[in-house]
Amino acid sequence: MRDELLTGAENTWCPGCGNFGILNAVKRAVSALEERGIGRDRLFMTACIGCHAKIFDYLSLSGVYALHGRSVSVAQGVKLANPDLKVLAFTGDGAGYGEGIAHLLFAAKRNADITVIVHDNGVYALTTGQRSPTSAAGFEGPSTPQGNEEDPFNPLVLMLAAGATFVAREFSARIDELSGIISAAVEHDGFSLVEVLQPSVTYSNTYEEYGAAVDTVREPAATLDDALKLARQKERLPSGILYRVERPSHGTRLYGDRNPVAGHPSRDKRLERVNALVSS
Amino acid sequence: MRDELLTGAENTWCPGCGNFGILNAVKRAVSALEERGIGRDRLFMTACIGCHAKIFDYLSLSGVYALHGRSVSVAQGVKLANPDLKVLAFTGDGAGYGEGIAHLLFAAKRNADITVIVHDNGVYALTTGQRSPTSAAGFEGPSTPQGNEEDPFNPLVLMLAAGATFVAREFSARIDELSGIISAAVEHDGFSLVEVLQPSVTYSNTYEEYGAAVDTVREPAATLDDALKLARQKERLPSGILYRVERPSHGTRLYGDRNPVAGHPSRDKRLERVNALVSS
Amino acid sequence: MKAEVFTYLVGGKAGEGVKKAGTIAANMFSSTGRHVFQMDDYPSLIRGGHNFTVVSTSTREVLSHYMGADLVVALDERSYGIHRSHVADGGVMVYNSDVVKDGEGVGVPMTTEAAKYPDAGLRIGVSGVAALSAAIGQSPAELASLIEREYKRDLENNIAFAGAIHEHVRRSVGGRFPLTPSAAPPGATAPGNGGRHMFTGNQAIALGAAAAGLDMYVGYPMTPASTVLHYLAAHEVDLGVTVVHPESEIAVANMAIGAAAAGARVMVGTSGGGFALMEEAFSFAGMAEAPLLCVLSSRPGPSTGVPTYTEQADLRFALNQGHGDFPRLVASPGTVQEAFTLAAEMLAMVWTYQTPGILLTEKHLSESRVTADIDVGSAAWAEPVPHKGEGYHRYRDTDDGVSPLLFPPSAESIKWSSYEHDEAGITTEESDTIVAMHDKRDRKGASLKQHLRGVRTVNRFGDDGPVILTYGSTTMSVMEALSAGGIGARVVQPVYLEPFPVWELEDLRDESAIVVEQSSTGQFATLMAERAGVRPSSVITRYDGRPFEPRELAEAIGGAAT
Amino acid sequence: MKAEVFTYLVGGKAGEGVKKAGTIAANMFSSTGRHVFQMDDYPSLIRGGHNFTVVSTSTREVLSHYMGADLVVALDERSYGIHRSHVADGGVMVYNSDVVKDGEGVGVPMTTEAAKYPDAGLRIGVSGVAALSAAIGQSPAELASLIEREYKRDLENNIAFAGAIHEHVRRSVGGRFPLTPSAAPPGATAPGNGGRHMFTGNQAIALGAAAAGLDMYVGYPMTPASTVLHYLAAHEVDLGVTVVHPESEIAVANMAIGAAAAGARVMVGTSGGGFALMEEAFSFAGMAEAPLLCVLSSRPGPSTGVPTYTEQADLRFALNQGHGDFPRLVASPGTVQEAFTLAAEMLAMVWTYQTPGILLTEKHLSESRVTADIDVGSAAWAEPVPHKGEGYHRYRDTDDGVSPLLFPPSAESIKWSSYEHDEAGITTEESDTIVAMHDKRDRKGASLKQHLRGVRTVNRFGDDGPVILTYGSTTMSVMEALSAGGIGARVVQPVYLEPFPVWELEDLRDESAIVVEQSSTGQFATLMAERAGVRPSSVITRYDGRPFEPRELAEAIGGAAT
Ligand SMILES: Cc1ncc(C[n+]2csc(CCOP(=O)(O)OP(=O)(O)O)c2C)c(N)n1
Ligand SMILES: Cc1ncc(C[n+]2csc(CCOP(=O)(O)OP(=O)(O)O)c2C)c(N)n1
Ligand code: SF4
Ligand code: SF4
Ligand SMILES: [Mg+2]
Ligand SMILES: [Mg+2]
Repeated sequence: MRDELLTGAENTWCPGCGNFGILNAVKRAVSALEERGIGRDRLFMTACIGCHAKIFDYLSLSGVYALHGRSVSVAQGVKLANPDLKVLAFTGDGAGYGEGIAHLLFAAKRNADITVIVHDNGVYALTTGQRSPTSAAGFEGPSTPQGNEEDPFNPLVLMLAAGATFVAREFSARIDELSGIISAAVEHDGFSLVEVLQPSVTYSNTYEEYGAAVDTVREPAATLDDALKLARQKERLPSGILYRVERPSHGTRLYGDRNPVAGHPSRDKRLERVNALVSS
Repeated sequence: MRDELLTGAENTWCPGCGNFGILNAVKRAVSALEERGIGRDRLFMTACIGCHAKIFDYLSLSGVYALHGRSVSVAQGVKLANPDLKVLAFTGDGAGYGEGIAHLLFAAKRNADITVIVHDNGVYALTTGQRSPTSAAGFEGPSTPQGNEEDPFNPLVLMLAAGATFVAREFSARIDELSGIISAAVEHDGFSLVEVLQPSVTYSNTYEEYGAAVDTVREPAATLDDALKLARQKERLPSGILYRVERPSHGTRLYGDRNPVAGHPSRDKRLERVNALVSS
Repeated sequence: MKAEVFTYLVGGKAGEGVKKAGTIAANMFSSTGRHVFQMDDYPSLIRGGHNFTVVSTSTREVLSHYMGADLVVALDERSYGIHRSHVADGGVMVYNSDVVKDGEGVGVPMTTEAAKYPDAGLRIGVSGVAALSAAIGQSPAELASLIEREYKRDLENNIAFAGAIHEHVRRSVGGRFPLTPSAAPPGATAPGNGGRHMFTGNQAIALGAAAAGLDMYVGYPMTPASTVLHYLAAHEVDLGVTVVHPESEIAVANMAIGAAAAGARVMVGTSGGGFALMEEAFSFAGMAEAPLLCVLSSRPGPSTGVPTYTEQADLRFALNQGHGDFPRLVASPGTVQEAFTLAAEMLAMVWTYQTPGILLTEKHLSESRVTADIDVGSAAWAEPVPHKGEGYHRYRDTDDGVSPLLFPPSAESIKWSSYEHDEAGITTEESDTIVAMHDKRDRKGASLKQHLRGVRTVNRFGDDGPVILTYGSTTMSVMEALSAGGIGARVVQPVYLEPFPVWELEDLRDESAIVVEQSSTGQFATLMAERAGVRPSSVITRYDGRPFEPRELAEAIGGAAT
Repeated sequence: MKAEVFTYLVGGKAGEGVKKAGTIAANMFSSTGRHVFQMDDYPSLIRGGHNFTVVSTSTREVLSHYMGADLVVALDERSYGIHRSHVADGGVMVYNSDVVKDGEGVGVPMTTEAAKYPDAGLRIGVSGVAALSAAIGQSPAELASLIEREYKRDLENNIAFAGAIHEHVRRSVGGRFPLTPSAAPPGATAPGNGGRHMFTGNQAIALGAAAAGLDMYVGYPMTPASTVLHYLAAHEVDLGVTVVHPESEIAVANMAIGAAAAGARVMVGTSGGGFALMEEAFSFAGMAEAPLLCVLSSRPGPSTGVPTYTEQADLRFALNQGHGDFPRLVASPGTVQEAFTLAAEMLAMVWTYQTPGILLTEKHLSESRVTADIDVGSAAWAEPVPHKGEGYHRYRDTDDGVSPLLFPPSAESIKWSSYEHDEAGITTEESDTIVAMHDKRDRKGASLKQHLRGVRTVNRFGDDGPVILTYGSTTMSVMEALSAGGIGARVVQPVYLEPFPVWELEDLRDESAIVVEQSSTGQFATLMAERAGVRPSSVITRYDGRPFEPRELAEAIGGAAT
């Protein structure tokens, strides 16, 4: 039976790649959202460039396959143009925390109502394994054969520092938990970040490590202080929704309940307004 | 008597601008550093574009007047090329925390041994007063005549989150304190950020506000947690060196004690090495 | 020739209200139905330095300011020194005698007068208006009512101060320059009583795009494009256009592509350095077939250059943005009216052909303020080819290369991509599909070119005399120079530059022509030689950041023509 | 003609060691002094899909792979299907009979044999080498010693597995393709016993820049430029070149400008999308007069395009980067040898003339691996004009436009700027200074052009027959096509493209010529028509991401020539 949520395009992820878990979790989240009244016609996805981004070709959702590091910007443009859509931006640790980190920080700052899913495998996988912003110090990739000379970012701390109103972490192998987080993130009214610990079997096979270190967090932290502490834990990896708070989202603050696309004026209407301004 | 540290170029800052305080503090810091054996011939400055950046034309130091948002990148290139130099990157809140924020975060992450001085006036001054990443919500500028719809960044928290090893804040009117901080920042072996609260008399005259809210911090916070707390205070503005910690700097981790420029090879020497590789 | 134009020049420090004085003067002239051209010259700083505004006005159309002014008002010493040489024959210099000793002209103790009231420094610009009022023969009462309209803050002191200056000037040159009102312009856009409206080029661009159905403007400040952002932000509510100012130009361009994919008519704007940052997204728009209209307003380059001045050295840059083969549209308006029409036309065209476009202009058009009759009803309307029926494929391979559009929410999946893709928008690396998609886009380019054949792509003025080639804002300078010098010439101004309208220029092949442009290397002359086969007999360039001065240019043209 | 070339093709899934097998084959050939050309065809994925490597070898110089292979080894079913048509007359297909039923050729149960050892999937590529070894008549012992050198990990199992495959193949086609060694090449760079060295284009570029004195390479990964970064990073210590991989291309370019200001010979590299992000810095380098050498290696565009394939559609992009008027250098090597020489020459030139340059190349040259005699001693050396004496001004206005350089630490202040500036590097908005500095930079451009007149800017091959114009890696395809087709022609290959060496091309004005390039719109043909006045009688393009195939190209050239 053809899977309606898949396009049928050949899947070229390495067998065992953590991206499969993410794909499955997203599919489940889409079904769950549909049950809760958010139809897939209103879902819109954007993706960067990288192994992670291939999810764009596989998932049968409308969207934009954007540039390396820019899915978060494209997603914000989509959302501002038509706030009726629910927008998911897929990105990688290289794309999202590297090339495009500014967009991520500002999306959090302005509480853009989009959901960002970061496939964090700690490596630039598609370009053959160079170190990424979340690679450990000492990581040996083709651009750092003598070992990564930088310490990794803690992306959760950065996102909290930037003002994110929904911050979660989950392991790609925990599909149930991950799909629950993704649907909650989509339903969150404002910016949501889902950091997914994603093993790259080829360049950074972290299944065991993550399996052993992940701790389920039942409730989001009550305060930002607590959230920062949770996020800064090093030995263990608290997973789940680490922080969630309500703040008016960007679109609402920018233009209230306007919908630029749905409210696109007739020509007459618009000319009337332009005329009024020109003749004033 | 001609001031040796000034070029003599006409100063076009508005009378009373906070940038004058920064200029004076830098001049004092340069003298102090000279007394401590760091001659001005080894100081190198880079600047972005903005009112703040005009300090480039006024200060008689070698340097690069770079692009809007890129002084921090240029500074890192200078430092990696010749680690004997002490590099100061001047930037604004628009340039540094906006257009170029990625470079700032990564410089902190990799502990690039440069000093970044941010003239934070909470506005894009030179381009006539648009809101900046540190403008308060509601700020009315020409791009947001109905009020800034975003909340401001807390740049200190962001920098701490990114891994900065030296984070300070000071008010441009407190020239003594500021010059002390700048010279300490230059002497710090690693990345240092000096956030300067700088009133723009034209667009955001905050002299009184800052004068009343600034609190001197005598000692840097003992832990990152404490530093984060200090930096997150809202009513008061703790000033001084808020956090300082030692970590090996980027250049050292990248190439030990190599100096690319000083170690520039003779042609013979280099051809020998290339030949060895070509014939291997 | 010259005599029919009256020119007013006011100079002082930034922050003293120089530009405001010029604007009020311009409004005064235009409200009587006169044609007006206002040019602001200012350095990149906020207070101090030296600013000046020149306003030229006539009962005929006037397409440039003149640097020979009938009335010069110098608010400070520097202005006196700089603008002494700008006093025309028979003209008058009114200067601040508190700071200039033994000046020539009419000395007025502006500082002393201003010091009688608080905030002396901010008030001094009012004297520019007061001096003008006296020189054109307005009564103190007329001046007072003008001040009432224009300087509302601290009104009484302003009226008193203005009155004092007026009295000083009136005594020596009162009524020296009486100005006749002009014929009333066509009704539609006329303000009040037979007056004319004034617009800057950037306002016209904003209005043109709005008239074509603009839903969203995304911009990051950069002179001289910033005022498109400011103008649309100021009129966000009354026009119903959403305005977004994000963190960088990269965010701008990528947000705009997202907005377009969601169905919003969108425009972005910046200057050279900012546009360079959008280049990756420009090529993305080429591949994704995103309708992305960019306003590129030039200032002297390279790099940060001279931010508040004018130049035309971004031509080859604009024509060749983005890696890879894809169709693109580049056009440059010659006047404020044309800026309006062209912005609308280009927005419509990028939506029909789903490809990126650049509206190339310069500080001189963007920021100059000119009387213009804007015919709102003539604007094009952006309306893409809609998808109908079943089985949607975003990149359907049609005969003309144009794939119908469908927008979310949608039951069918709509996939836009920066990768090479198949008709459904799924990534491909297959030889045949790559070729088919290249061919489709190239065919779309051919359709766009075909479409342009039905559009006015080249303006021609005059029917004999030497051929003069020019484009963009320099067109105004050339036209005014011809008036000023009484020179007959055939002016050819390509409005569209890519696709290059070679079909409109066949008659110029191997013809010799005078080229006038603002670039040190003669980029436009090279383009015309390479693409249209013209032989530039002489290339008149100016590249000091200042627009051409009509009489100087007339002389240069006269020299080149002989 | 063709018979003198032996071609080996091995295909399978990514991750199976296809490329490694091809590389080992190539090394085997080149070690006997034969000429070799190795082309890797792979999609943008890490495991699975379909990869293949073609290695053509001859006793004469060979400048392309051939798609008609004498020996094809298909490791999986897809490869069998795809490459059946690539078996040349008299050629042999060796396929994996475990996955292909009833195939034609020599079926070998590769999967079954591999399954006898752990990690079957990773080992299967070894059979490509084993099959070749048997087909060229190597003994099992020779194969074993080859495996020992090349597959060190899990050696014993590899030897056993390879031996089994060798035995299968030997039985039917053992020794079918004996290869004669070639004459020993000139001593200097010859490995071992009369062998030849192989380099990819990217290695040659890296080595050329290193030979010219490179101190620092700054890069962000992007196919097909990444291997410059990887190669220099791998040899950071032995070459003494610092390698930096920062957060983005914007950081790359701006760091590089900083490094140059501190005195480091620096180079950056990327592909189209990454280069677009450097464009603002490119113009900055133009204004600041920073020596910035950029390697731009093209893949099919626009935008993300087809990342691991080849195209030449970035030509107009490369020629016109950056807003404003400033001199720049653009050149494109035709062969691996030339890539070495040119990289050195360009690094030297950007340092002499203090302006940015682009070394334009394509995936086909960047990643193809070719036997090449690299004459290290012939490389240029980058040495700027040094400042001497007192009174340093960074932008001293000299006759040739070149200002002497001084580096920190320095008692004198050295100021580089992105703003328009005076000689000391201080920002200016003054009319005269703006003009003087424009003129200085333009004069420097003229000096650069004058310098190029003394450099070999255009290669010409052959002395009669039709004129063929080509450039970049397509030069190799054209030259090999002429060999393959036995066609006589006059090939003209501009190496330098900006400043455009029109002085070398005068004889082609109004001449008709066949143009061969890899762009759908014929960018190079347009350039040659516009700049050199050539009349392209026929433009042979290929734009499916694959390089030209020599025999197919020979046919197209033959067709065009008649
Ligand atoms: C501007 C630009 N620079 C570089 C690239 C090359 N590139 C493609 S994917 C990638 C890295 C992706 O890393 P990440 O986001 O972590 O994705 P992953 O492959 O690990 O899933 C890079 C550098 C590009 N496509 N565009
Ligand atoms: C790429 C680019 N975008 C925009 C600009 C225009 N610009 C010049 S200064 C500036 C804002 C500067 O703000 P900030 O850094 O806070 O400096 P300030 O003037 O407030 O000191 C902008 C947007 C530019 N020069 N380059
Ligand atoms: S390389 Fe890594 S991230 Fe990419 S598909 Fe393979 S396992 Fe997954
Ligand atoms: S505008 Fe503001 S920041 Fe700029 S010089 Fe004036 S007071 Fe200073
Ligand atoms: Mg990754
Ligand atoms: Mg600021």
